[in-house]
Amino acid sequence: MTYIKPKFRHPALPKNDLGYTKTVYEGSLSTLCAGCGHDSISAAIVQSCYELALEPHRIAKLSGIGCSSKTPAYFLSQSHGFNSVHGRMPSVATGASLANKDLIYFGVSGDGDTASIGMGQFVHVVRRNLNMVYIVMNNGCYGLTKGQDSATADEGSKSKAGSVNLFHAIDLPSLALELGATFVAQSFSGDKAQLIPLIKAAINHPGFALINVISPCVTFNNNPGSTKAYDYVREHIEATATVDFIPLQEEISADYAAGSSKNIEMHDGSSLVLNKLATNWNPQDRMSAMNAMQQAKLDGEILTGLIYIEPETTDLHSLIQTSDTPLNTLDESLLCPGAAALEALNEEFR
Amino acid sequence: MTYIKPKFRHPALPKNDLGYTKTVYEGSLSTLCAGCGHDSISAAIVQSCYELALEPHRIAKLSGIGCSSKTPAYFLSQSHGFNSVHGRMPSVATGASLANKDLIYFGVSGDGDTASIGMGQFVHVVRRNLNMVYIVMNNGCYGLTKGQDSATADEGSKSKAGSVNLFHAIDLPSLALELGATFVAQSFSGDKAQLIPLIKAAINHPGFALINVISPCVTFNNNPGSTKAYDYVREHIEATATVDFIPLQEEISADYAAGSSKNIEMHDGSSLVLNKLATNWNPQDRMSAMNAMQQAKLDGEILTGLIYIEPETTDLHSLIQTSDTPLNTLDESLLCPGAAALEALNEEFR
Amino acid sequence: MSVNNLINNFVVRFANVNGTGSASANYLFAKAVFRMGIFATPKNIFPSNIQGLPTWYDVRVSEKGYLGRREGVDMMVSVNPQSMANDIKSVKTGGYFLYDSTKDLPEAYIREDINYIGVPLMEMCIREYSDPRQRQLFKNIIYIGALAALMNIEFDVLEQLFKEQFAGKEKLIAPNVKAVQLGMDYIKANYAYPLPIRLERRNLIGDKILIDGNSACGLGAVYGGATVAAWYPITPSTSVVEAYAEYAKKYRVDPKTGKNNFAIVQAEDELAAIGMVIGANWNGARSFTATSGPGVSLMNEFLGLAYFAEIPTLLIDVQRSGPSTGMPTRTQQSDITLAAYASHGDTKHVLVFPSTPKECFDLTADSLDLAEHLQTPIIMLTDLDLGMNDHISDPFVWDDNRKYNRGKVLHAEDLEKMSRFGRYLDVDKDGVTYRTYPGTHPTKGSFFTRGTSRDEYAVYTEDSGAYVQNMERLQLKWNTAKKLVPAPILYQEKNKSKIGFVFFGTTLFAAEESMDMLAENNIAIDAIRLRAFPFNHQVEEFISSHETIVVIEQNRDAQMRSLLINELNCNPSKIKSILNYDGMPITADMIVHQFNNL
Amino acid sequence: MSVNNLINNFVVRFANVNGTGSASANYLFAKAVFRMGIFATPKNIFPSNIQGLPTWYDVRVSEKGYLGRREGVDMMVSVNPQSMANDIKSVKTGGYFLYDSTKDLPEAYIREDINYIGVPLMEMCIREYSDPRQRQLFKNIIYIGALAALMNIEFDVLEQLFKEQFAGKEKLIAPNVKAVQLGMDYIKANYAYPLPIRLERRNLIGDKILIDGNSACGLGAVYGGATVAAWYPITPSTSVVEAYAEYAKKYRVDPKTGKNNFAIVQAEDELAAIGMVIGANWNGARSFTATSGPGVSLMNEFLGLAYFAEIPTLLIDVQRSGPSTGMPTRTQQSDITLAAYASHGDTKHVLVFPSTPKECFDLTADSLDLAEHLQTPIIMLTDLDLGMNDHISDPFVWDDNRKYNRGKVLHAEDLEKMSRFGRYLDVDKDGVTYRTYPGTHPTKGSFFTRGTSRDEYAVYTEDSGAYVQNMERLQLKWNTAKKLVPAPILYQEKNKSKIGFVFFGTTLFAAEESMDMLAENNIAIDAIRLRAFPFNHQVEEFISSHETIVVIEQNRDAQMRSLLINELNCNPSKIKSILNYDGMPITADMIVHQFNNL
Ligand SMILES: Cc1ncc(C[n+]2csc(CCOP(=O)(O)OP(=O)(O)O)c2C)c(N)n1
Ligand SMILES: Cc1ncc(C[n+]2csc(CCOP(=O)(O)OP(=O)(O)O)c2C)c(N)n1
Ligand code: SF4
Ligand code: SF4
Ligand SMILES: [Mg+2]
Ligand SMILES: [Mg+2]
Repeated sequence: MTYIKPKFRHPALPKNDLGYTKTVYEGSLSTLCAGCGHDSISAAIVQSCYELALEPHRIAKLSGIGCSSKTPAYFLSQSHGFNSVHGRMPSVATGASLANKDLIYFGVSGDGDTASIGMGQFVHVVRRNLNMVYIVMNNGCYGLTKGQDSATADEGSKSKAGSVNLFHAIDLPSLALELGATFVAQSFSGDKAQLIPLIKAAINHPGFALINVISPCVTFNNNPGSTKAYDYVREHIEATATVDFIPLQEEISADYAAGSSKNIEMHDGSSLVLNKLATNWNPQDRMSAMNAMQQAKLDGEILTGLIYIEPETTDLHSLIQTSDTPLNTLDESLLCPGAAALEALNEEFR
Repeated sequence: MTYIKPKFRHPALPKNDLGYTKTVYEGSLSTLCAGCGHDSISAAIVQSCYELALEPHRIAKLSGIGCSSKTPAYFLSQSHGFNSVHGRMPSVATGASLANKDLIYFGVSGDGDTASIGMGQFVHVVRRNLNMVYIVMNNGCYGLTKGQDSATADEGSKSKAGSVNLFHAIDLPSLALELGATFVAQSFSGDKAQLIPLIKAAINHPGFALINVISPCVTFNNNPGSTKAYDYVREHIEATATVDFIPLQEEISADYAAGSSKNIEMHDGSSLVLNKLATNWNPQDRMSAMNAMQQAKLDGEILTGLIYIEPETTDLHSLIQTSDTPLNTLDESLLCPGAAALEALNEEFR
Repeated sequence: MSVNNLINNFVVRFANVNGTGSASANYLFAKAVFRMGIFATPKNIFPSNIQGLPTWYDVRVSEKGYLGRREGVDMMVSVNPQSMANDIKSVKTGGYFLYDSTKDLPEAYIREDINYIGVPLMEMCIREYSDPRQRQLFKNIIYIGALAALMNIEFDVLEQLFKEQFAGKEKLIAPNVKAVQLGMDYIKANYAYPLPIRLERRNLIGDKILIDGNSACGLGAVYGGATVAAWYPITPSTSVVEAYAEYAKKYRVDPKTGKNNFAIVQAEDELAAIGMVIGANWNGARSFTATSGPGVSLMNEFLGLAYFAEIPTLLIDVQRSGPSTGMPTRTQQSDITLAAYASHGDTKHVLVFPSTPKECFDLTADSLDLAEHLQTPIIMLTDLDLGMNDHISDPFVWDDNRKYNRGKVLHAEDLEKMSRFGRYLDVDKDGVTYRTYPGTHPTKGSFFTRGTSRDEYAVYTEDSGAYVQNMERLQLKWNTAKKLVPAPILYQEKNKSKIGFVFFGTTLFAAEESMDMLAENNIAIDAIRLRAFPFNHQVEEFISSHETIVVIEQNRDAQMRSLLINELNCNPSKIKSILNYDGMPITADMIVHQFNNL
Repeated sequence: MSVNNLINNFVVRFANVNGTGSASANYLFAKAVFRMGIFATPKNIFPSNIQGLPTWYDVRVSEKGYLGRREGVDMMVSVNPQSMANDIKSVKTGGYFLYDSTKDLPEAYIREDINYIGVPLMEMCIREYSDPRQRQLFKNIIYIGALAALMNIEFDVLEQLFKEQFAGKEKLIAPNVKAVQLGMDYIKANYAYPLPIRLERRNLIGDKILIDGNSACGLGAVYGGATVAAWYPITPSTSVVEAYAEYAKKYRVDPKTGKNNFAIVQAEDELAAIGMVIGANWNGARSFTATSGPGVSLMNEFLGLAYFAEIPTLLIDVQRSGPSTGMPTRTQQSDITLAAYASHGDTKHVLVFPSTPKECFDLTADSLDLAEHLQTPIIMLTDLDLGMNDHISDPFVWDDNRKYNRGKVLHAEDLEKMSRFGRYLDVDKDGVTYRTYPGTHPTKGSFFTRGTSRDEYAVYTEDSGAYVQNMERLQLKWNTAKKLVPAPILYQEKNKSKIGFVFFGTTLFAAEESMDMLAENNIAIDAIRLRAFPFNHQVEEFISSHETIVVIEQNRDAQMRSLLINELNCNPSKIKSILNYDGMPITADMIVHQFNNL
């Protein structure tokens, strides 16, 4: 359990344009493991909404099932939340959006939730260009069910149980690009400096906005090959054969300049290389975006930043031309054709 | 109902290396509409297996649900077939393959079956590089449920019911490339000269082989904008409001040289442009393959041919190192550890 | 056969090949009978493919108003060589066999006990039309013409039907009329006409309408205020959403902006469809989906979520013959057990059973109210027979004063007055708690919806007590539902019999007829038609007040009987079953026959 | 409390925070009791997260051999400040409360009627260990040491357990032993010991083993010859396939080639998992999957296919508390209705209910036979309590002469002799027909498997008669199944009572104990433990030969009771229910209490 909010607030906390302090945007205490990347992302969501001075009750937050999918309880407690079923958040979000186009929709998912059981719905919500922010808290594993490999796990990486992942990793941003997504970004949970602006941009994007956030699972993403993790305590835990002891960890943060690469050391001593898109990157060219993603993969790097955006985009509501008034506010007077029309219809069936 | 085999056979029909005539590779009478592209693909499968002189009983044919998924009944009647449930053929094929690595697996699916309800399983069967031939009989619509748009329908195209498709078309070969597929091909149902060699190559590929075959639905893929279709009879049918009259149609065939483009006129008078890869195309470069697909899309063309192949590839069985003997042939002697081992195990739990 | 019995009292069967345009021609016949003021019940028996396989179309004509299927063909119109051998067998002794005499009938097809009427349909078409497609199309209209002469269909009625059908395309009227005349002329020139079995104009229909159940459901959803429809195509439910779309486009487009006061999404599969419905309802829009058995199976997990998280959901299941893909173009009532208890854990769902198009309309609209009132899934079980066949039905009515019952929803004003909002607090002690829509109030009323156990304030908990309390409240809500669901219809309450029939859905037609047949043999039967699950007190009383109960249903496993026994704790030994599950609608003869063998 | 009652007869509860390594320490306690020849029943009560929430671990010690959960804590080991206030409340009067006295207990936590034992765990750890992770880890071992002194756990037993646990990592032994000694020494120095509630070595265990049900299922699948496992992770079933993997790696790797005589695939979801299982079984490999409620819901459509297309399938459902995500780390028996009738249309599935690890082992292997014999899905319903908790069980046995029953499969030689093979021809008139594996014979034996209606030769048909014949044959197969499924276990057949208990699965432990308790009050009860659905003639006879039947189950809706009434047509009025569904295993006290209130 980590505390993403301190227990005591100073009365003179800064306020945003709405007059709200950041506290208003926070949620309940997180029950995730100490140091879990997901908590950092929650904090970034809180910060983004606070800075944008969004009315919290005009936001709806939806998720599937998993450690990541629990996070909507840990931010924006003044927003309605919906922790649905595993892998099916996109459909629930689609229905919710259809009912009321005027709210802001945050979808939170995990890599298991999105790339395995949820793959079908993910592909189709991209295709429909639903106006929502879709955040994948991507840790390459199934945290909540104790560390199995997910479909985004790197080929050749080892799970806590020691088995080597044999399969090609699914690259969600590249996939989204191929599917015609209109906003594709990637970031790292510990890089608030990058993540917060991306979340804000995603909120402002009038269509589907994917942010794939690499978010280390401190508990299960241990690489047993790494020396650092292979200590006394580790052996102890292994011998008892219960994944029951989880040493306290610190959040990993990453601060580095645009246009540069950074080697991030993980809790287990393994590392990954982040490569931040340069400030002159043109995110409006899908083909170069796709090529850059492929190239980074070949170079063993993870490209971060706003990879692609189509700023003028037609979202689902515009495509199917729903009324400007949210559907959930219409009443009998607009919805029911009435008795006279019905009698005319009866006549057609005589 | 079309007859893909003539009723009478000459006794001196040519035989293949196994001594079988082509008849041996045929199936029952097709119950598809006259002129349906799917029947042409069935015929190409028959021809390929005959020419390769495959033992028909060493082939297993699996499918989902749809007009396309019915076709396994119309070819290879000496092979076991499995018409499973809608969109889930890949998992059934995976299980079947795990049980017996020594058969050849043909999976047949439709665009609805694969790109809508089956998207999740499609992505994951590609990822596992299951050794199978996966043929999508792609007609851009749901034939069997009377012509709704599928997810591969072109943006802006009209369904029989007259509604315009609003969404980005899913491009299955490009998607497969992105997912790391090791054999990706595209063809047209009426182009036997191209299709048969592709099917043969797919059979010989030791991993997952996708062939996306554009296969016109003569009944529901009518473009009401086209003048040819807009005749007297059409009006008659529209007025009666039942999709019940289906004029007899001829199969559309397409014969054109490698490296050239061809405009194919469809039954309704609309057309599509096929572009056959040149003979010097290097199909072993994934990045150029992806770029070529993107480019063709921009040019409004459909690239046909063997787009990509990774000839030396590691299929699922090799990845998970199953025994060389098919699992379904192993008996107690190899599978059961026996009483002594069990008693030793009991001891571990005391 | 008495002469009386031959007028307005017979079954015509058309044996065709699908994809040849026959269904609309055959419908013309049924509609003409209806227009002549006589009851007509068409049943389209079609294969699960698109073109080239045998298809049949029955029209039962009944002066007495029986709307069920009846076996035994009085007039067979046979234009399909594939099925002809069997088609000939199904004609009743003394019946008629109309066929295309362009080619001679094989010897083997000759029966001594029936009458043959040859019309050289193909020959006439080839002579009269040059376009091969017209030749095929008008063949069907010519045999309707032949029937017009043989059976006294009023020519004006047919002509009028063409006029209506081709309004705006007037040039199509004449050729159709001509085809009818060709058929009539041929009969008049070659046969004695009219036949003893024939039509005579009556005035039995009144203001009734002829419509299929799926259209009625779609229209009911428009009237009932559904704004979001999400679906995935599947026979036989597809036309529910198609009808919704048609009527929504007609009545729900804002004339000023041209924008839609509705949203329809063809989902990628049934899991997504129901997910969207749940999302929309959660967010305060009335929403529904329609599917058939395979779709319901796929929706199981989400149905459990909607039950437990208490989200209004309307699912219309147009049942077909299972299990698995089964016979996708045949009817059955066999999803009852699945629907009643769908999903893992202790779940129960409210079911609604319409019997007629009018009930499809009414109960769809009512179920939208009920779902919001009870905050739970309502599964409406109709079937292929009701959904896809045209039925004579009472006309639809709507009370313009009717207000939608949106259930217990708190708005900003309400929240303003409250101290603490508890999403699952049973304030009214009926098991139904108050909800809020997202976006209602800046600081009050937000809550977290989840499929996990939670306390009265929607906070996650693994506390056993809180869990049990919640499950008990859901049970209390179930009892509340009993008072709110559509009440059953009771028959013959006065002269109480010891035997009680129980039926529901499309069994209505055959069951009513069978009761008349039994009454003719002086067997009086009481009956109840179920319209919902859970069963209300009337059902309970009916069961307990009869010595023998006979549950009539269209499935193998007597699924409704099980529900009755389970939920009402009644003694199975007194509850008998009459079952038909061959994919064809049950008939009165079947019921009487099985009853006599009970 | 009599003195006798205090020896080897108590409940210890450990209250910890998860992720602190407590479960393995607490297990050590249970295993030590077991090694001292005394019955111990551990229950791990863990939250649905990974780290930082309250978790409890109960160990019931029972000289009499009662293996059910018992409420009322005699010794609370409380090291979690989050839950301490409540933990104190759950101690029985006269019981003990062991806590970390590094900090003083707040006043409010003091009860007069219980005994407090403070051990400065944290302080000792800080003193003895420098690495903060070791400090946390050894805190747990120290309290085990304290218990060793307080309750007379034999030091040698603990030492031996460490030796076994750290075999190959010997350097870890000494620090663990030291931690135990620290705890013992502290008690010896500060408290009177041993306590009146304590252990005394016995010889009650014999050759029994201590193992969890999921491991037993995994091992049973290896012994039963399953070669293909496809699964998707979900609590509490994950360890079934993990165990299968472990044992398969141990026993099934070809020593020559290093290749695997098994295949395990982590599927993308449960639909894919069961699809793979069906594909593998269709192709002649024994295959299974394991999941929990949400997975079973998702598998509905495929289960219907397997039923109708008649494909052997083994599904192990380790039940947890539903509906929906419910309480994922709590137990229940609430997927019975769903499993019995999963999927749309008329479907019924064979269910198997193990009660002990030995039965998990046996019935998994047997079900692989049964599935192939019957060519239908077998759903094994175990639960979180059985699957994830360690249980004392009879040892596993295997007869080396046992041959797998592969069912009715025709091989090339058989086909050679036949004229025409009919996949669905009921040759033996038992409803079970012959199949062939793909690839068997060049020209004979191929057939087309489908979820649609087909004739006896597996050819597609929409013929009503063929459909009905097939459905009736499936019903005949169902009757055949009754003779083949695991028979129930009967209790106390001689002195027949008027009252019969019916129970199954993990209710066994509490039910047996409750019968003893009732017997002490001179209430004799007959009983039957169900092990399968459909019910065989013994179940039928048992029900009919008792005036009152009491079905004891762990769900809200009395799901097994419904199955009994439905399938046996017995009168509901004589069938009572005893239910517990709060997520915790049912206890004997609950049963007796509810029985007295019936
Ligand atoms: C239908 C279903 N299957 C399986 C599960 C079990 N389950 C819960 S979370 C989870 C995986 C979560 O992985 P991911 O989405 O990556 O989230 P993380 O915990 O890693 O953040 C699984 C398999 C479930 N809840 N529902
Ligand atoms: C679970 C489920 N949902 C819906 C259907 C209805 N259905 C049958 S075929 C089909 C679509 C077929 O489209 P496609 O795969 O493109 O095949 P085509 O007929 O176009 O060849 C649908 C939706 C079904 N059989 N099962
Ligand atoms: S298990 Fe991993 S993903 Fe889950 S909360 Fe812990 S660190 Fe985060
Ligand atoms: S409906 Fe279309 S896809 Fe189906 S058989 Fe006819 S032409 Fe082919
Ligand atoms: Mg994850
Ligand atoms: Mg298609």
